[in-house]
Amino acid sequence: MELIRDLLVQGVQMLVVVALAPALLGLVRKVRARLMRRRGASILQPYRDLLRLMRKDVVLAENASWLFRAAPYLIFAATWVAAALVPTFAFGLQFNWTADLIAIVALLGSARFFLALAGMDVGTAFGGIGASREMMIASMAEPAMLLAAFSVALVAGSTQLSTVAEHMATEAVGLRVSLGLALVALVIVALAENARIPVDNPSTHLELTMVHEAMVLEYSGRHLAMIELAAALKLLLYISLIICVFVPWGMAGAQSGVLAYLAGFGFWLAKLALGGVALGAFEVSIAKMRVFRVPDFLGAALMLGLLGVLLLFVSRSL
Amino acid sequence: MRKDFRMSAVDLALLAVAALLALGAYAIPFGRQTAARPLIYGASAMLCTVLLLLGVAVLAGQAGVSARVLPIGLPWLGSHWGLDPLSAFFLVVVGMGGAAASLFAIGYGRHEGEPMRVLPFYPAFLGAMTLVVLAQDAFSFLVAWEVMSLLSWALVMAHHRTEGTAQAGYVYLLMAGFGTMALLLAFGLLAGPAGDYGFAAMRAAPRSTTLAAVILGLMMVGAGSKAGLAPLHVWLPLAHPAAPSHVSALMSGVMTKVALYGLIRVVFDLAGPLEWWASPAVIVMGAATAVLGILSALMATDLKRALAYSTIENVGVIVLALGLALAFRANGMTAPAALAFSAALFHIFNHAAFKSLLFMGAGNVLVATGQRNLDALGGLIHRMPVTAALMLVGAVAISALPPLNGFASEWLLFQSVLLSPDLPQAGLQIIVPAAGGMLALAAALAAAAFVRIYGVGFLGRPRTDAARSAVEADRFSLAAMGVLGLICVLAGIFPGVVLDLLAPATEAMVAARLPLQAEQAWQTLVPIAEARSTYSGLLVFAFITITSSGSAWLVHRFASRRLSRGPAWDCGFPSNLANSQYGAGSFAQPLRRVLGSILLGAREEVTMPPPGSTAPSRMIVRLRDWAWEGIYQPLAAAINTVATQANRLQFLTIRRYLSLVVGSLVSLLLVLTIWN
Amino acid sequence: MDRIAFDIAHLLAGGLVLVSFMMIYQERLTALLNVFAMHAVVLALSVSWQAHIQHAPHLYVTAAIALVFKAMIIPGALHRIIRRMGIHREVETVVGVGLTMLAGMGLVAMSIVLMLRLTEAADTFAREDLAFALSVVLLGLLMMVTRRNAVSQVVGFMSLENGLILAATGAKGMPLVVEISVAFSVLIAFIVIGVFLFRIRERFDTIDLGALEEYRGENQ
Amino acid sequence: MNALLANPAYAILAIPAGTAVLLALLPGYRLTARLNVAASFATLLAALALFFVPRAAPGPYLLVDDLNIVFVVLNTFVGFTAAYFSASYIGHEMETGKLTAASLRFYHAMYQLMMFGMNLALLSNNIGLMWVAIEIATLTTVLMVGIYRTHAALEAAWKYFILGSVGIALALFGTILVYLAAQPVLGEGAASMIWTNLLSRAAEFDPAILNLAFVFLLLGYGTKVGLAPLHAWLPDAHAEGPTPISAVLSGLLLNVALYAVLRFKMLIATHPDAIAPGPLMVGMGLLSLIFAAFMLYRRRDIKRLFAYSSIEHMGIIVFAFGMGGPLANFAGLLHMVMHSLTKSAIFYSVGHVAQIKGTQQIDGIRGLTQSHPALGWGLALGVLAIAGMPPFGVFMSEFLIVTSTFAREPLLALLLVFGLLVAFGALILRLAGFIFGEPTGKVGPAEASLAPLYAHLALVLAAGIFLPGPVVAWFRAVAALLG
Repeated sequence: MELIRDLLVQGVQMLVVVALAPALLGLVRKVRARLMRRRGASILQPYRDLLRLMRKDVVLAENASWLFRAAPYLIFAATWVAAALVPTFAFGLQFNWTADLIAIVALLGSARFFLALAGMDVGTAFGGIGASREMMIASMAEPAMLLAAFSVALVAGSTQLSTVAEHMATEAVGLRVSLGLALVALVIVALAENARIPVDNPSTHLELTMVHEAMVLEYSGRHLAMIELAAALKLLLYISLIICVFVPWGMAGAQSGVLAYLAGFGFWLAKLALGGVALGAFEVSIAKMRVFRVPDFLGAALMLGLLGVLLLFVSRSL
Repeated sequence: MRKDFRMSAVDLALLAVAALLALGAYAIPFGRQTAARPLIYGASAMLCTVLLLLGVAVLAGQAGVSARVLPIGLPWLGSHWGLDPLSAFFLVVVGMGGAAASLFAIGYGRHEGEPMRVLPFYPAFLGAMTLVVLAQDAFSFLVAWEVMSLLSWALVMAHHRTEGTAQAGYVYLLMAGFGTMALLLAFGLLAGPAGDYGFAAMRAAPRSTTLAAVILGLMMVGAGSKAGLAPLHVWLPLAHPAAPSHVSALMSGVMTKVALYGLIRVVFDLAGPLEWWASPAVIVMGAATAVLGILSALMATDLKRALAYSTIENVGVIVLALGLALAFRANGMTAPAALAFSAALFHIFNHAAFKSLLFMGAGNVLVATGQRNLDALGGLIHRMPVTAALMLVGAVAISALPPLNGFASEWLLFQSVLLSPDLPQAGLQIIVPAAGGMLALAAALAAAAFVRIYGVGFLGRPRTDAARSAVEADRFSLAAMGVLGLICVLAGIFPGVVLDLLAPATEAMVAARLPLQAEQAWQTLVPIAEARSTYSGLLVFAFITITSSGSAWLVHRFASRRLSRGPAWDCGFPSNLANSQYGAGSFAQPLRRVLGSILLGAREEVTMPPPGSTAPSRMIVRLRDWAWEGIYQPLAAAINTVATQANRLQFLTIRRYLSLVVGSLVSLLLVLTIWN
Repeated sequence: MDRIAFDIAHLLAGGLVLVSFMMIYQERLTALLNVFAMHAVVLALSVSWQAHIQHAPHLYVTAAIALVFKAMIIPGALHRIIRRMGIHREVETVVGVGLTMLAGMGLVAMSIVLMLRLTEAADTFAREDLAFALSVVLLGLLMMVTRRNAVSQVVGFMSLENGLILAATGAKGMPLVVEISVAFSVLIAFIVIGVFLFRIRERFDTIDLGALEEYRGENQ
Repeated sequence: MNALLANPAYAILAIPAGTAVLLALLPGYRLTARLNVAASFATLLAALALFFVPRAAPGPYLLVDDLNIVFVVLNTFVGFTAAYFSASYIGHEMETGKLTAASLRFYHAMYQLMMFGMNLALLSNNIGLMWVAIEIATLTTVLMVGIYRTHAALEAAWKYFILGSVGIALALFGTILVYLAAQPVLGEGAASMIWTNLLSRAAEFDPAILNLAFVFLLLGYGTKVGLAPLHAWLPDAHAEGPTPISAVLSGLLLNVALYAVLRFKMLIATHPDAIAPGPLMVGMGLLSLIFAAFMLYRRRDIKRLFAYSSIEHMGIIVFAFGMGGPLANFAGLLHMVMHSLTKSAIFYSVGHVAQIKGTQQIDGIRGLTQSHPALGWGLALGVLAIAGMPPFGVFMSEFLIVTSTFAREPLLALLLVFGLLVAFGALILRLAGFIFGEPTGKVGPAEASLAPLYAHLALVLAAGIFLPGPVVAWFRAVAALLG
C-alpha cells in the first residue's frame, strides 16, 4: 500500500512536471507581453504549438544521421528524468535517492551534450556556432552550478535534494550569507542554462547572437516538439529546484496524507507562478548582452559560488 | 620436500610475463611471416586475459596474496615479486587494456608498414608493465619500470621516418631518464645507507614525516613525469600520438596508470605517515594539471594529440583524488580517505577503459582516412557507423556524463570533496573546494572538448576526399572497441561491483573501505550514508531508456511518423562548401578567447587582404606552452651554452694541456702544504 | 755522514737547480742545448758522489748513463736535428723570461717548504735532496709549459727526468731496477721522439708543435 | 715449462711476450692475424687457469690476489675478443690500402707487447715493476695510435706521447716517494718496493711522504685513467688510432691505470694519519663525469664521442671507489667490468660502421637500423647499455652507486645524477640519429664480424639480470679488500 502510494506520487510528479512545463513557458511569455503593453498569446499557446509540431512531417536534412534523429528523445528523456527527481510539492519521493543534486546537474549535462552534437550533425555554420557557444557557456555555468550546489550541500550536509529541502525547511538554517550568494549564482546559471535574456534570446532567429535556437535550427516537426518540450521542462526544473532549495516551505512531508500533498501542490504552483512572473519581469527589464560578455557574467556566478563555499568554511572554522 | 609445490597467483602471473617476453623474442626471427602477427597479438590477448582474471581472482578473495623470490636481480637480495590487492587491481587494469589492445591489433596491425619495428617490442612492453606492478623490491621495480620506458620508446620510434617522431622520441626518453633518476633518489632514501632494497624492509623502516614528504616530492617528479603531471607533461602529447594507435592506447590507457601505481605504492604504502601539509601541493598540482590538460585538448586540432591531452587531464583528476586521500589520511579520517582513494582507483579503471577505446577509434580513423587532423575529417558517422557509435560511447563516458562510468567515478570524487569541511586545517578547507571548482570546470571543459572532437570529426559533412571515401574498420578492431564500450556501460550501470572489487586495495592502502555496495538495492552507490548522497546508475539508465524509447514510441504511435528528406535549411543560406561548417579551430574559438588567452597565451593573428583583392584572409592561432617556454627551453639553452664553452677545451694546444696538468699538480701540492 | 760529504752533495744538488734556472732564461736553442748538457754533467757528478758516499757502486752506472746519453749523445743529436731542419734558432717563449723565472722561484720555494715540513722523519740529507729533486722536476714542467717549440719542450722533459734520477739516487738503497727503468724510459722516450721527429719531418719542415696544432682532432 | 704450468701467471706473461717476438719476425698479415687471435686465446685460457691452479705465494715480482684476478681475466678476455675483431677489421683496412703489410706486422707485434705490458702491470708485486709495465703498455699504444701516419693520427699520437710521458714522470716520482716512505721501516733494497710488504707495514710509514706520493701517483696514473683535466690525450688517441686499439684503450688500458691508483689508494687508506684519498678521488671523478658529459654534446666524430663517454664512466668509477664502503666499491668494480665490456662492444660496432659508411663523422651516419639491422641494433643496445639503461649491467652499478650515495651524501648524489642525466641526454640524442631516419651514405652489405659485439652484449645483459653467486662473493671480497 505504502509502496503503491509512493509510486503513485512519484508518477503524479513526473506527469505533472511534464504537463505544467509548457504552461510555465506560456506564463513567462504572457508576462513579458503584458509588460510590453502587448496583449500576447494565451498561456496555453505553447501546448498548441507543440501539438501542431507533433502533427507536422519531419523534414530532415540529407546529411542528418541517426544521431540527429535520436537526439530529441534522449534530450527529452534526460531532462525529464532530471525534472522528475527534483522534489516539487513533496519530500522523500520514491526515487529521490536515485540521483542527487550533482547527478541532476550531470543529467542536464548529458542533454546538452547531445543537443550540441545534434547541432553539429547536419554540418551547417549555424549549428556549429550554436554548439560551440553552448559548450562555452556551459563550461562556465556548470562549475558555478556545482559550487552553488556545494554550499547548499555543505549547509544541509547532504547532496540529496529532498534531504536538503527538508533541512532547509527547518528554522535551524536561518539566514546565511553563503546561501544568498549561492542563490544569486544559481539564478544566473538558470538564466544561462535556459537561454534566457540577458544570455540568449529565446525568441530570435537569424541573429548571429543566438545560441540555443542556432542548434535546433535544422529540427522540425515532432523532433522540434520534443526539444521545445525538453526546454520547457528544463525551465520548470530550474525554478522548482530553486524553490525546493531556498523556499521549501509548505512542501508535503514524506508519506503524508492526500490533503498534505494537495496543499503542498498548491504552494508549489503558487511559487512556480511567482517564479515565472519574476523571470518575465526580469527579462523585460534588461537587454541581451554580447556573446563575449557572457563569460564575465557567468564568471561572476562562478566567483559568487566559490565565495559562498569559502565563507561557509570560514564561518565553520571560526 | 614432502609439501607438494602449488602454483600461486604470482607464479602464474610471472609465467604469463615470461610467455609474453618469449613472444617478443619469437618475433625477432619470425616476425616477418604473415602468420606471425595474428599469432603474436592473439597470444598476447590471451595472456593479458589470464592476467586480468588473476587480478580479479585475488581481488575477489579467490586467490590469496602470494609472493615469490627469484634468484635474479640484485645478488644478495634476489628479485621479489608479489601479488597483493593493490598489485592485483593494477594487474586488472593492465590485463584489460592489454587484452583489448592486442585484440584490436590483430586487425589493426595489418596496416603496419614496418611490423618488425612493432612486433618484437609489443608483447615485451606488456610484460614489462606487468612486472612493474608485480615488483616487490626497488631494483626489480626500477628495472621493469625502465624497460617499460625503453620498449615504449622503441614503439614510439616505430614510425621513425615520419617527421616529428624523432623529437617526440628524444624528449620522451629524456624525460623517462629524468624520472628514473628521481625514482632512484627516492628509493635511495627509502632504502637508507644500509641498502635494504626490499619493499618489506622499506615498509618496516621508521621514517620521519619530513623524509616521507621529500620522498613524496621525488615520487611526484619521478612517477609524475611518466604519468604526465604538469609541468612534466610536455613529452606526453608528443610521444603518445606518434606511436601506432594500439600502442598509443596502451601508453595512454595503461602505462600512465602503471606510473600512478608507482606513486601510490611508494607514497601510500612504503613512505609511511605524512603530515597534512604534504597534501595541498599534490591537490593543487592535480587540479592544475586537469584544467591545463583539458584546455590544451580543447585547442589541439590533431585527433590523437587531443586525446593525449585529455589523458593529462584525467591523470590530474586522479592525482587530485589521491591528494585528497592523503589529506584525509593525515588527519586520521579513514572513511573519507577511503572514499577519495576508491574514487581515484575507480577513475583509473574507467580511464583505462575509455581512453583505450578512444585511441582505438582514432586508429581506425587514421587507417580509413590517413588523417589525424580534425579539420580534414567529418561525416564519418555515415561511412564508419560502428566506429562512430563506439566512439560516442567513449566520448560520453570520458565527458563524465551519466549513466556511464566516467560520471560514477567523478561523482565519488565530488562526494569526497564535499567532506572537506571536516578537515581541521584552514589551509585545506580553502584549497579543497577551490580544487573542487576546478574539477567541475575540467569536467565541463571535457564535455566541450569531446563535443568538438566528435562533432567535427564524425558529424557534419566530410571535409576531404579522404574522409569522403573512408571505410569501416575490420571486425577485430571493432570487437576490441565493442568490449571496451561494454565495460564503460556496465561499469557505469553497476559501479558497486567495481567498487567492491577494488575495496581490498583501498583497505590495504588507507586502512578503511567503502561500505559494501553489493547489498544496496538497485545497485545504488552509497559512499557514506543513505541520507547524505546516493546515486543509482542502474535506475538512471533504466529511466532514460524507458522514457526515451517510450516517448519515441508514443510520438510515432499517436502523433506523426512521416519523414521527408530535404536540403539543410541553415536559416535560408545553405552553403554546399564543406568548409563553411564549423571546424576544430572555430569551435574552440569562444573558449580560446575566454580561457585560452590567459592559460595558454592564445593569440590570433588575422591578415586581411587589401580591399579588392580576391586573396583569402587568413587567421593564425598561436598557443604558448608555458612549461615548455619557462622550463625546458631555458634548460636546453643553458646546457647548450655550457657545452659550447666547455668545448673549447677540445681545441687547446698540447702546451696548454700540459699547463692544465701542471696546474692541477701545483694546486694539489698547495692543498697538501696547507693541509699540513 | 760527515759534514763535508753532505755539503758537497748539497752543493751538487743545488747546482742542478741552478742549472735548471739557467735553462729557463736561455734564449737560443743551441745555448739551451749546451746548458742542458751541463745539467746532465752536474747530475752525473751528483749521482756519482752519491754512489761514493752511499758505497753503492751500481749508482756509477746511472752516472755513466747520464753522462754519456744526456750530456753528449742527445745534445749532439738535437744539434744535428736543428741544423738539418734549419729550425730558427731562438727559443720562442710564451710568457716573458722574467715571469717564468718568478714562477720558477715560487715553485722552488713551494717544493722546499713542502719537503722540509713533510719529511722530518727521513734523514736530513734525503730530505734536502728530495727538495732539490722536486724543484728540478717542477722547473722541467714549467719549461715544457712555457716554451713553444718542440726541442725546448723535449729539453724540459729531459731535465724533468734528471730531477727524477736525482730523487732516485737520493733515496738510499733504491734498487737498481729503478735506475734502469729511468734510463730505459729515457731511451724509449728518445726512440719515440726520434721516430716522431722523423715522421713529422716527412710532412712539415719544422717540428714546431704550433704547426702540428692547427689540426686539433675536430675542425672547429 | 713446468713453471708455466705450475703458476699460470708465468704463462700469462710468457705467451704474449713470446708471440710478440714471433709476430715481429713472421710475414703475411693473415697468418699473423690468426696467430694473434690464437695467442690471445691462449692467454685467456691461462688467465682462467688462475681459478683452478692453487695460488702461489706472492713472490718478489709476481702477485695473484682477488683484486688483480678480476682485472687479469677481464683484460685477457677483452684482449681476445679485440684480437678477433681486429682480424676482420684490419683485413679491411689492408684492402682499402690504409695500412701496409709491414705496418701490420708491426701492429700485431705491438699488440702482443701491449698485452704483455698490461698483464705484467696487473700481476706485478713490485711497484717499480708495475710502473715499468704500465709504461710499456702506454708506449706501445702510442705507436699503434700513430700507425696510420696521417696528419691527425700523428698529432694524436704526439699529444698522447707528450702527456703520457709527463704522466710517466710523475708516477715515477710518486713511486720513488713511496719507496722513500717505506725505506726507514722496511730497510733498504728491493724489500721496500714489494707491494705485499708495503701493505702490511704501511701504517708505520711517514704519512707526510705518503700524502705527497699519493698526489703524484694520482696525477701520474690518473693521466692514463683519463681523469679530467688530465684527459686531453684520450679522445684524440681513441679517435685516430685503429678501432681495435680504441676498444683496448677504453676497455683495458684505463682499467690498468685505475688498478694502479686503487693499489696505492689501499696503501694510503691503511694509514690513519695520511690524507684521506676518498675526497680527492670523488672530486676528480665528479669533475670528469660532468665535464665529459657536457663535452659529449659538441662531438662530430663518433669515436671521439665514445672516448668522452669513457672519460665520463671512468669518472663514475673513480667516484664510486672514492666513496668507498661495501656497496659503492662493489658497484665500482661492477661498473668497471661492465664499462669495459660495453665500451669495447660499442667500438667493435663503431669500427664496422665507420668502415661501411666510410666516415667517422656523426652527420654521415644515419638510419643504421634501416640499412644494417644487425649492426645498427647492436650499436643501439650498446649505447643504451652504456647510457645506464636496464636490463644491462651498467644500470645495476649505477643503481647501487646513486642509491647508496644519496643515503650518505645527498649533495654529491645530486651532482652525480646531474652529470648522468646530461650525459644521457647527449648519448640518446646521438643514438637516435645513428639508428633512425633515412640511411645515408653506403647502404651496401657489411662483412662485419658481429660475434664479439654480441658476445659482449650478452655478457652485459646477463650480468644485469643475473650475477652468479661465485662472482658476487668474489666481487664482495674485493670490495672488502678495497675498504
